[in-house]
Amino acid sequence: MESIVGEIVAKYNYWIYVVLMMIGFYAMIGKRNLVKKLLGMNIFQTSIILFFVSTGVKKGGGIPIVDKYQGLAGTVEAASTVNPLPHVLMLTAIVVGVSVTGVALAVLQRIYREYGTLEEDEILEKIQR
Amino acid sequence: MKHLALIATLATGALLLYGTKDFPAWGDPQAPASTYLSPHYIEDAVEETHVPNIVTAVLGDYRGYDTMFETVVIYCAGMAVVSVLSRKREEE
Amino acid sequence: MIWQLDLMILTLVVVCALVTINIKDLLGASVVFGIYSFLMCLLWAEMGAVDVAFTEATVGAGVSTIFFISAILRTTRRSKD
Amino acid sequence: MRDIYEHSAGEDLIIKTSVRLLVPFIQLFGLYVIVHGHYSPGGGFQGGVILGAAFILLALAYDMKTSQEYMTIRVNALFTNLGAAIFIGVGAVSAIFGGLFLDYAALNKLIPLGPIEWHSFGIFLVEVGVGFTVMSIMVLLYWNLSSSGTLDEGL
Repeated sequence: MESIVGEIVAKYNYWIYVVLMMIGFYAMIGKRNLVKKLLGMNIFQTSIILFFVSTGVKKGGGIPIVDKYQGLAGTVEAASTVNPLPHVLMLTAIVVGVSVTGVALAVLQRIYREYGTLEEDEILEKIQR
Repeated sequence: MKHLALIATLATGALLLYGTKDFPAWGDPQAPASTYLSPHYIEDAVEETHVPNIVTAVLGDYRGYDTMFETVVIYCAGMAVVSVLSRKREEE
Repeated sequence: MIWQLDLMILTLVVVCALVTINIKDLLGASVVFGIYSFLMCLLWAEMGAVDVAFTEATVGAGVSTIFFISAILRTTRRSKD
Repeated sequence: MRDIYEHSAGEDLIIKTSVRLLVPFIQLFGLYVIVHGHYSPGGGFQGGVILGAAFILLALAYDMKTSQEYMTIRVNALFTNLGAAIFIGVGAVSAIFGGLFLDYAALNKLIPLGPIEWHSFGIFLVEVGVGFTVMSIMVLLYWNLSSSGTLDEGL
């Protein structure tokens, strides 16, 4: 019993990230509207970024901006600062994500100019004809 | 189609939930992600670059290639939007 | 890292994600997605990732929502599901 | 299209005046975020996006013509290329002066400040380049998406 409670407290946020990822994944393949697919892709991406950032968390750790004189003296302890490496990688991922969103919205506008709709099945009907 | 999507989503979710069994506990300072490279960054970045914000130091100096190609990706996104969407006013 | 705050924001995030993909109006979906991004920004600030939180507040909740709204106003608000 | 547009947006005195007062402060804050990225959260991406958001706010409150008076399409293209050229140029110059690509300590042979100070200053130069590129690309994306490619009349 004790171990089960400990397991739940230690892992519950990983389970919520999996739920978020499932929501995004379902919207990407189950919804017919293209803007809904794009929103699902953004939700998927945010859940992955959330997972990466949460791997760097340390209990009782401070933000990764250290005191300059303390850093020059070399007395910063690694256990009291959260891991900065996932933050750097995910900073890049967020900015790349917004440019991907911009390109996708441009393609959506082009599709709307060509076919007059954003629903996947109506576009498929118009292509068949 | 919707049922197929639901089944695929649930299968993937179940697989990932099974995978969380092997993760370290949340907030563990001894997790593998926090013990390999990042202590070097936290302890030595200020001495080597004189930048107190470690994230900026790693972003601009240790991983400069990453940031450079990320800038190139944004540049290419701008060019792609212009070339996909651009048109003259009279075409309508 | 306060686990009560963390659990509360995570619940709100899941609710916002469900509303985003289930609402029929696309403009409303974009606005709820802006709320989702801002809650995500709070979550990251609470985890100690201040740079990522700042980026998400400017990029995700600000500019990305404006892109969605401008593209939707140029095409259509209608959605079948 | 034209008359709906003229009645719906840009004619409100309160919005116009407050945006006109707000835009310089937003730009100042964006520059502060870029320059102060060494000591506080911030840096090139965030400051560039805030600088771009100032122009987007101008285009939302007035119209696209007004924002293109402050930043023309030609200036926008210039800033895009200038930012990428600053970033790659800093790397290439430090490679020419004997170091590796993007190894800022080699720039000490050009201006002797000390190799560690050059690391700090090189990060600053790179952030300025990233800020320029991100600002102009965000404005360009908004112009293209909100006018669906014609760049002459916005939302």
